[in-house]
Amino acid sequence: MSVTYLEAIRAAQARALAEDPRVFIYGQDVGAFGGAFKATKNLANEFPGRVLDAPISEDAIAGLAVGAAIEGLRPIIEMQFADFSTVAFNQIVNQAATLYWRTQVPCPITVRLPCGATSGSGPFHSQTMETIYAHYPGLIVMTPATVEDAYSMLLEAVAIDDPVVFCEHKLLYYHLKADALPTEALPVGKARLAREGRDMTIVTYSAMVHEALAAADELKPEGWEIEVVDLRTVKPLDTDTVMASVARTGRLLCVGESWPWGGVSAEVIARVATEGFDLLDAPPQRLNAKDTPVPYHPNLWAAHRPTARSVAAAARKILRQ
Amino acid sequence: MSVTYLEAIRAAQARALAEDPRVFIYGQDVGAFGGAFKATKNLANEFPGRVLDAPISEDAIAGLAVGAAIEGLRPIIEMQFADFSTVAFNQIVNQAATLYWRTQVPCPITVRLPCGATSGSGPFHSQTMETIYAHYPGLIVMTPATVEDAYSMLLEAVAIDDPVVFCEHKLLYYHLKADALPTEALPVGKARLAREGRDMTIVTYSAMVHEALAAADELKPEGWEIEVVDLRTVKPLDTDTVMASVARTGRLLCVGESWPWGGVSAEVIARVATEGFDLLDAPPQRLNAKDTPVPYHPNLWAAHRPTARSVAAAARKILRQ
Amino acid sequence: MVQTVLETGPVAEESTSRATHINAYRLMLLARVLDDKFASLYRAGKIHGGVFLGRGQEALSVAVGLSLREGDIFAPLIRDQAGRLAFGESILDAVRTYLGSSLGPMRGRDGNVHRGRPLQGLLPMISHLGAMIAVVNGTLFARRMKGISGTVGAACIGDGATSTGAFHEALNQAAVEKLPLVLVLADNQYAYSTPNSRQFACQSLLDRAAGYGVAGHGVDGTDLCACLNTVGQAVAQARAGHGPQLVVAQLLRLCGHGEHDVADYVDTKLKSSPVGRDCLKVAEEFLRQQSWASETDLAAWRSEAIQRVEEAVATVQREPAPDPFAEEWTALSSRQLTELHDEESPGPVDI
Amino acid sequence: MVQTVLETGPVAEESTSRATHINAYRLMLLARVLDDKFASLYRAGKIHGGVFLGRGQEALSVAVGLSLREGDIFAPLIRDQAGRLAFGESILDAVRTYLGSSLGPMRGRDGNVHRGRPLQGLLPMISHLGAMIAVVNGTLFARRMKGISGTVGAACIGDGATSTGAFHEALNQAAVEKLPLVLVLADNQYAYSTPNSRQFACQSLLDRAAGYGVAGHGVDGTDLCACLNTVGQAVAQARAGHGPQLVVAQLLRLCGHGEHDVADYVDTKLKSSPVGRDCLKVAEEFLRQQSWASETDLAAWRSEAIQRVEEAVATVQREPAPDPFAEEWTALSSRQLTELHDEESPGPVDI
Ligand SMILES: Cc1ncc(C[n+]2csc(CCOP(=O)(O)OP(=O)(O)O)c2C)c(N)n1
Ligand SMILES: Cc1ncc(C[n+]2csc(CCOP(=O)(O)OP(=O)(O)O)c2C)c(N)n1
Ligand SMILES: [Mg+2]
Ligand SMILES: [Mg+2]
Repeated sequence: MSVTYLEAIRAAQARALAEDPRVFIYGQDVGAFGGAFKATKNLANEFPGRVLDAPISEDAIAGLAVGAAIEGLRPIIEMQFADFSTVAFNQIVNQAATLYWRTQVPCPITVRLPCGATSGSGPFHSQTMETIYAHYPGLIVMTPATVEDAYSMLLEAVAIDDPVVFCEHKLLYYHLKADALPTEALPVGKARLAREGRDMTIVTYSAMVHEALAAADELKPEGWEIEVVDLRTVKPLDTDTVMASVARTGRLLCVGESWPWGGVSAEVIARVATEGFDLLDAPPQRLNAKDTPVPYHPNLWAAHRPTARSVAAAARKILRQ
Repeated sequence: MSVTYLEAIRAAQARALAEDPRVFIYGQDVGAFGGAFKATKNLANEFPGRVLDAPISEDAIAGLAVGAAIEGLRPIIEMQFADFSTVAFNQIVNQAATLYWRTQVPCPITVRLPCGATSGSGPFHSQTMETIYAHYPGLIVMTPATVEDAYSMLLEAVAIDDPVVFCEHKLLYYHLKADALPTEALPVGKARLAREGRDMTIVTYSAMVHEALAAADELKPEGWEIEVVDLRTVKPLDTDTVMASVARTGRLLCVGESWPWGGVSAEVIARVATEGFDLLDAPPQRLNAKDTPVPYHPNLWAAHRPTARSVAAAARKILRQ
Repeated sequence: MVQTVLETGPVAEESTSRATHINAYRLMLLARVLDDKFASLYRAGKIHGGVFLGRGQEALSVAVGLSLREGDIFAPLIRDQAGRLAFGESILDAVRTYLGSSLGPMRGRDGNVHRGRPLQGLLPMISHLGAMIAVVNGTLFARRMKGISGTVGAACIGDGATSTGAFHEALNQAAVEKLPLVLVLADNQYAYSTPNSRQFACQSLLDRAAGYGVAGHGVDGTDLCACLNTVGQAVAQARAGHGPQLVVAQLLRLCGHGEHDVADYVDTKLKSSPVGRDCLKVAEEFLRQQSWASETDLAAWRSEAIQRVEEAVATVQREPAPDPFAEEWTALSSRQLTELHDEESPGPVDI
Repeated sequence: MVQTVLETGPVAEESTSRATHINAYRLMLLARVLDDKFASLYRAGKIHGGVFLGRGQEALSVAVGLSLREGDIFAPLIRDQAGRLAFGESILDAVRTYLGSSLGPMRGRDGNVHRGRPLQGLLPMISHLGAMIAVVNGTLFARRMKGISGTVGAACIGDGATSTGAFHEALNQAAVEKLPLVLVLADNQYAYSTPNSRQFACQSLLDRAAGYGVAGHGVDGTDLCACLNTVGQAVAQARAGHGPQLVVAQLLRLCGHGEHDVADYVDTKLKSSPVGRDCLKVAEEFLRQQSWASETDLAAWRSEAIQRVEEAVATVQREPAPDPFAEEWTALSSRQLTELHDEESPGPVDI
């Protein structure tokens, strides 16, 4: 049996619904239809009355989730594409994210965001939004890169008493497979050593983990052993694991799929530069998507995002220093 | 004669209206009433039909501005508080910011955001949003710190063919005064050396420039000469000026009023660490607001944001290394 | 004694009765006195930030609070001092929030009208207009999912806020889900300085009800009797399972947008028209006409209200302000996931 | 020859005439043939991303395009191939955008239905539903400010998109400003898989008009005559200065949401009901009944349409794809304000 990233997300939701009567799912087309990506396939059937279609009202979807959370439920809301969460933005960053701090009443909602660029999707069906949400106090931002993490972190997202923005990467939905669902997981907020190496650390997350791993493969015949840190959650960000890795390798490249200004890669480099300056044997570098909207055409798209190739090229520059 | 930061903003708008028939102003209560902060006082009178009250519809306000820009006009839209731009977010980041890239038709709109914390304003009337907007391709983000810049940069914002998010700081509105309106200005995108010094560089912007300058005063009797760089625009960010200053001082502190995760200070440190690593004689540091919503009570508020005192304290730590 | 507790219960069937009226009037009076006190504290520089009053809107507001019962949900807006008191919010909660006392429900973190107790059904507004309605929907949705029936959720809103996307999405959502939402719209003719003519183009905001497929109720917001009746009926309809109810009241804000605002933009013709009547005076006159209250009663109620407010203020003024050093600087309930920053951070690592 | 240029002009007064009908029918047919071609290219794996068809909605859509004239504004949505052609968009613009040709109006940067030419009044939609309406408002607002009168702006929208806050804010804004906006609402009974019953609770979306204070027009969206008449009238009203017009058409999407979608959720009863009629067949039948077209005409028109589409596709398939190395990677028109990043950055500074 093998399970895809998307199936893991579905399975996590099924399990959450089965084990916790407080859980429900609300979002456009998530009911009988099973969601635009089929992440809720059959769930409406299996859990009658607990998987509901919403109007095209992202603001109200998020607002309703907060109200339900106040009443002790554990809503999972699906945005059809992460890009559309811009119209739910206010309820997420100002209503959900501030509730606990203002009132001591927790706000355990999970906002599922199908994120990230895929070929042919264009400027409005490709965005990653982890940078935006991570900036706000009161939110946890998860960016699972593996099937196992998609499963276990989504379960954790539902269990956490704070609002979680769960960034699923659409490029991984169908292609990424694991043998089975995991039975254990790293704690929330812990990064994962996706690959060990002594020459350089690549810190990354979500789909870019796979580009980084491929880059590491590419660099191996050249004699370089690259360590890859998968952040898993970008807020909180596991500075300790990053720092420990940089302490071993002395070199750092941060790779993010989001736009360059102020992204995860800026945050990681700022942390290492401020807290681990002396660990660095060479200037840290970062690699991001280009600072334009995400292009539609595959040629442009492939050049817009970091790829194994551009990651390897950036890594070589650092390694040569 | 003296002129306040707020009067400068009003004067810039008056001049833009007078000199360019394509300019108009649209926003809640900006008409006869002159705006919540009186930034458009008398303008509706002076320029009949060109300063219009809008319904409480931030999304439609921004959308209308884009349409008018397509038709060749130069709208200035006022959000009553920056915080409320969250409900115009989609039109700003997805409609305005992508128009030129998608269609080659420029989108010369100016979005005025009364930003920043003031005592007693609380979580929803205090936010700075430069980090959020600067992350998106296609936007210019201005953060004037002086009366002169408030004036000249707003005029430039209107003149620029791209959408400009103009972050005015409410704390400076009434208190900050200059002798006269400026007759010349630095080019857009150029940072300003607000104070020269040899021992350390503080990079900052908006209201925090004044905290940094006060901190520099405080450190002077201790024998330290602190250089203060006022970024003026945070996107584009004038890396050259920052780098040149760090080259002189070897030490860097970045101060921002926004939340710590991924703010301007992370971006600045990431740039210096990646491009100017060897310039640094000590680890760079940053200082931001705390990672919670902005508190209402003055006691909490004063502790939440960086102040001259906390800037000086952070600077001392770096100077001692 | 003026009731400010939850037991007040529904009033539809007895809305013209003496006891209900007197109770409602005294709550309105208390709200007015409390508001006036905030205004004078503001003028004295004792309040940080703005002060927002409900003057002229107490009849409508009190009717909402009194029509709800324990276990119901209430999302008041900036002019709902009367409704809050009627719903059971204590004077102390109000004063503590305005003065930033660390003992208040918002502990100095949020202020003025941004207060509530979510677990008691009193939702603390965020400033973004329209944003609370969907939250009320969510509480009602949750109640239904938990098998609890009979809950009503009331959300208050102004004319200006009807122009927000949030208002529209949430009212439509409530209609689709047939939730027991009572949306109480105080059409006070202005949104800050903006008159209705620049806010909407329909004849009356009541014309919106049909477009959502919800019941609509119009009412003279200056008339306590009418408000008690109409809001009471709307609440009863919602409670009986007839879906969302939209109540549109006509009235005038008899104060500035906030106490900083002299409101000279308000049309003088409106002030002297029926919507410009002071609902408190109208209610008082009605009590007189019905001989339900003597001048002595009225005077006594007023002094009692003043006394309660003064006591509360005096108490709160002795209470501790929040202490930034004792403050837990985290926005997360999951403490272990809080990140350290800046001065708290461990600083450069030595190896 | 089928007209796909802007000179087509307004049709209200002659909407039942032979020439108008034939022109409209041939545009519908062309749109259908073009859509079918996109569908087959999609199945052949020749198109990146999704394909969205207007099947079943051509009558309404063409009526919009034909009712507008040069200088008007048009913001089509995903099912408006017919309206686009009628408004004057070339087949090449459509094909180039779907195939990502660098010669298309979007130069491969954006794709499929996300295309337009703003300076010719054809606004390129962003995906966020409802977001284009306010942009149309802005263009109309600008025209008025510039002293240009007589412009109409049409925005198309689906039933599902009426639930967005953006829809509400923009329609209200147009009403307050009394803009010549024609909002054409294709109620095709579903938003993706979501039926109307989960989208709104009013009887008909036409019930919304009164709430905004705008004129409302209902129409059978499967009937070309009715669409030409009603949309033509609405446009004429807007042009005459009577403010925003809301047209609500009843019809059914005769395809999946996109070509990836088999749409087995569509109620079979609806398919066999009057809203399920294929407007193209209805229009064809009408032409036959009126003896305005012979079988030979119909066949000839179809082959001409096919030929034009095939030619365009063949042309575009030979065109260059965008070249990432030649691409100017900046989102700013102010080139000098573009920032360099990553690999383009100068790298560590040596001093
Ligand atoms: C989304 C949003 N935009 C702007 C504001 C600023 N604002 C606060 S109250 C107000 C006027 C509200 O008018 P109305 O809804 O009629 O209520 P009233 O004050 O008349 O009771 C405005 C514009 C806000 N709070 N939220
Ligand atoms: C704000 C927003 N949310 C979600 C989507 C995803 N989406 C695209 S089309 C669609 C359904 C639209 O339905 P409707 O408006 O009825 O138009 P139709 O497809 O039926 O023509 C959805 C949900 C979107 N584009 N924008
Ligand atoms: Mg009002
Ligand atoms: Mg539809």
